[in-house]
Amino acid sequence: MDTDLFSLSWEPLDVQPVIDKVVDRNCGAIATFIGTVREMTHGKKTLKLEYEAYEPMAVKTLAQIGDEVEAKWPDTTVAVTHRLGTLGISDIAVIVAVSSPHRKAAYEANEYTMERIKEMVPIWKKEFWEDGTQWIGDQLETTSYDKEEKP
Amino acid sequence: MDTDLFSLSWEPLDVQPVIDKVVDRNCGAIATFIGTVREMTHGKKTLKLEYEAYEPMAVKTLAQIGDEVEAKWPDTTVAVTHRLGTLGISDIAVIVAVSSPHRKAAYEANEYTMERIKEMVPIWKKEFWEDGTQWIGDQLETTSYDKEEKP
Amino acid sequence: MNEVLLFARIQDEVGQKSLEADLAGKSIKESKRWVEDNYEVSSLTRTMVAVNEEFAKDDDVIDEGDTVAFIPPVSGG
Amino acid sequence: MNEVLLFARIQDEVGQKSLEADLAGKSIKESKRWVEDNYEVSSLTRTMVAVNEEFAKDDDVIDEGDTVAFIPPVSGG
Repeated sequence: MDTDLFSLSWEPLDVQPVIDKVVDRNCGAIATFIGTVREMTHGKKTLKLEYEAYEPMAVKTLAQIGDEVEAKWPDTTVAVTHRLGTLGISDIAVIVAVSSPHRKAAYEANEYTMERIKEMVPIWKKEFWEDGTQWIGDQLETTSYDKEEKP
Repeated sequence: MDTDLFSLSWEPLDVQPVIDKVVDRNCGAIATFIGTVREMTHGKKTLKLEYEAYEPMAVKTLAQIGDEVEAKWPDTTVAVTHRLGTLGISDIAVIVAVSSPHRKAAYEANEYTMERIKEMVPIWKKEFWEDGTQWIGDQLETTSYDKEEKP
Repeated sequence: MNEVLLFARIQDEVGQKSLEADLAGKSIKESKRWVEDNYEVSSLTRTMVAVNEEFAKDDDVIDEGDTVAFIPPVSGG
Repeated sequence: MNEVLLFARIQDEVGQKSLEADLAGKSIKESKRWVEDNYEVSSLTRTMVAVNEEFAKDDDVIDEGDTVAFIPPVSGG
């Protein structure tokens, strides 16, 4: 697995360079996912976010997810870039690009990659609201987002 | 349905302008699909493609698909740009961008849009191989692609 | 009179992008047969027809002035 | 000795990004208890532990020189 395909960035993200990493003469389908910072969640206004990572392990874990994807969907290529630092509304938090000869695999592999990122890549998000801050993921069940509701 | 969201282009396509049409402060997820010209299909080498459309009806039909998507997945926005004319290998044929507050809807609505485009939008593809040409979709069953196999 | 638009394989076979024809009063089904009878085209069985840019059903009837488009199986995307 | 890395909520509570500690011979479970006993942290029940950048199981044993990272539930993406 080419680790250049998986990276973390302290600078704002651009979609095209991530797509360029997966383009191939024999791909007919490229599915991308862009996760952005949403202003309103459950009627609560987000002011900004901060992302922090265990950087070397996050990159390594992303590459492991890439290996899983290539095993499950042959002839696909995956690239992921995740943003770190302070993000404002509509800023891009993550970009996943998957190329494949055919479209179904591209969609499926992309969705799978996002699910695995949310399960196991050591990256954390701190939300800043008008009335406080919180690390997301680690709060008590009563205040956590439903799994459904995450972007 | 804002018809600027749906367009046909005789010039090469770029992803970013299509994404820009759907970005919104309350979207947390943008799924895009990029269909590109694949070189090999069933071991046969494609040299180039030509796309032709019944242009006013194609734009109108894309907008109808957009209405269907907004009815099925509330709070999503869809934009589609389809290329016309002569395309070489790896050129972009179609871009579908869907924004949504949450990620599941963005993937589903994007996949649905592609399926509907392939079913009902009056656009036709002519393939050019070393040994001939053919309008795709209209050939006899024995020479048509399996549905599975389309990009 | 009606403007009749031809696309893709049908356009190649007929050698024209459009025709002028008097299809008023004909059903969609009858208009397909009329084209098959008057031009060198392969079967239009799998061809859809749009009237004024909307897909029409086999027994819809064409009016004077309608634009009629013959839409072979699409292959965009 | 072992380098112990702290992230997110745990880092905030302890007020440090990393610690030096002698965890060699302790299991992952025991190392969690050691942190809970020696620092002002909320429960580490839902915290995962990585040893040398690989997720470890509760009864894996830490070796001299291993880098041990406490990984609260992740929220990237």
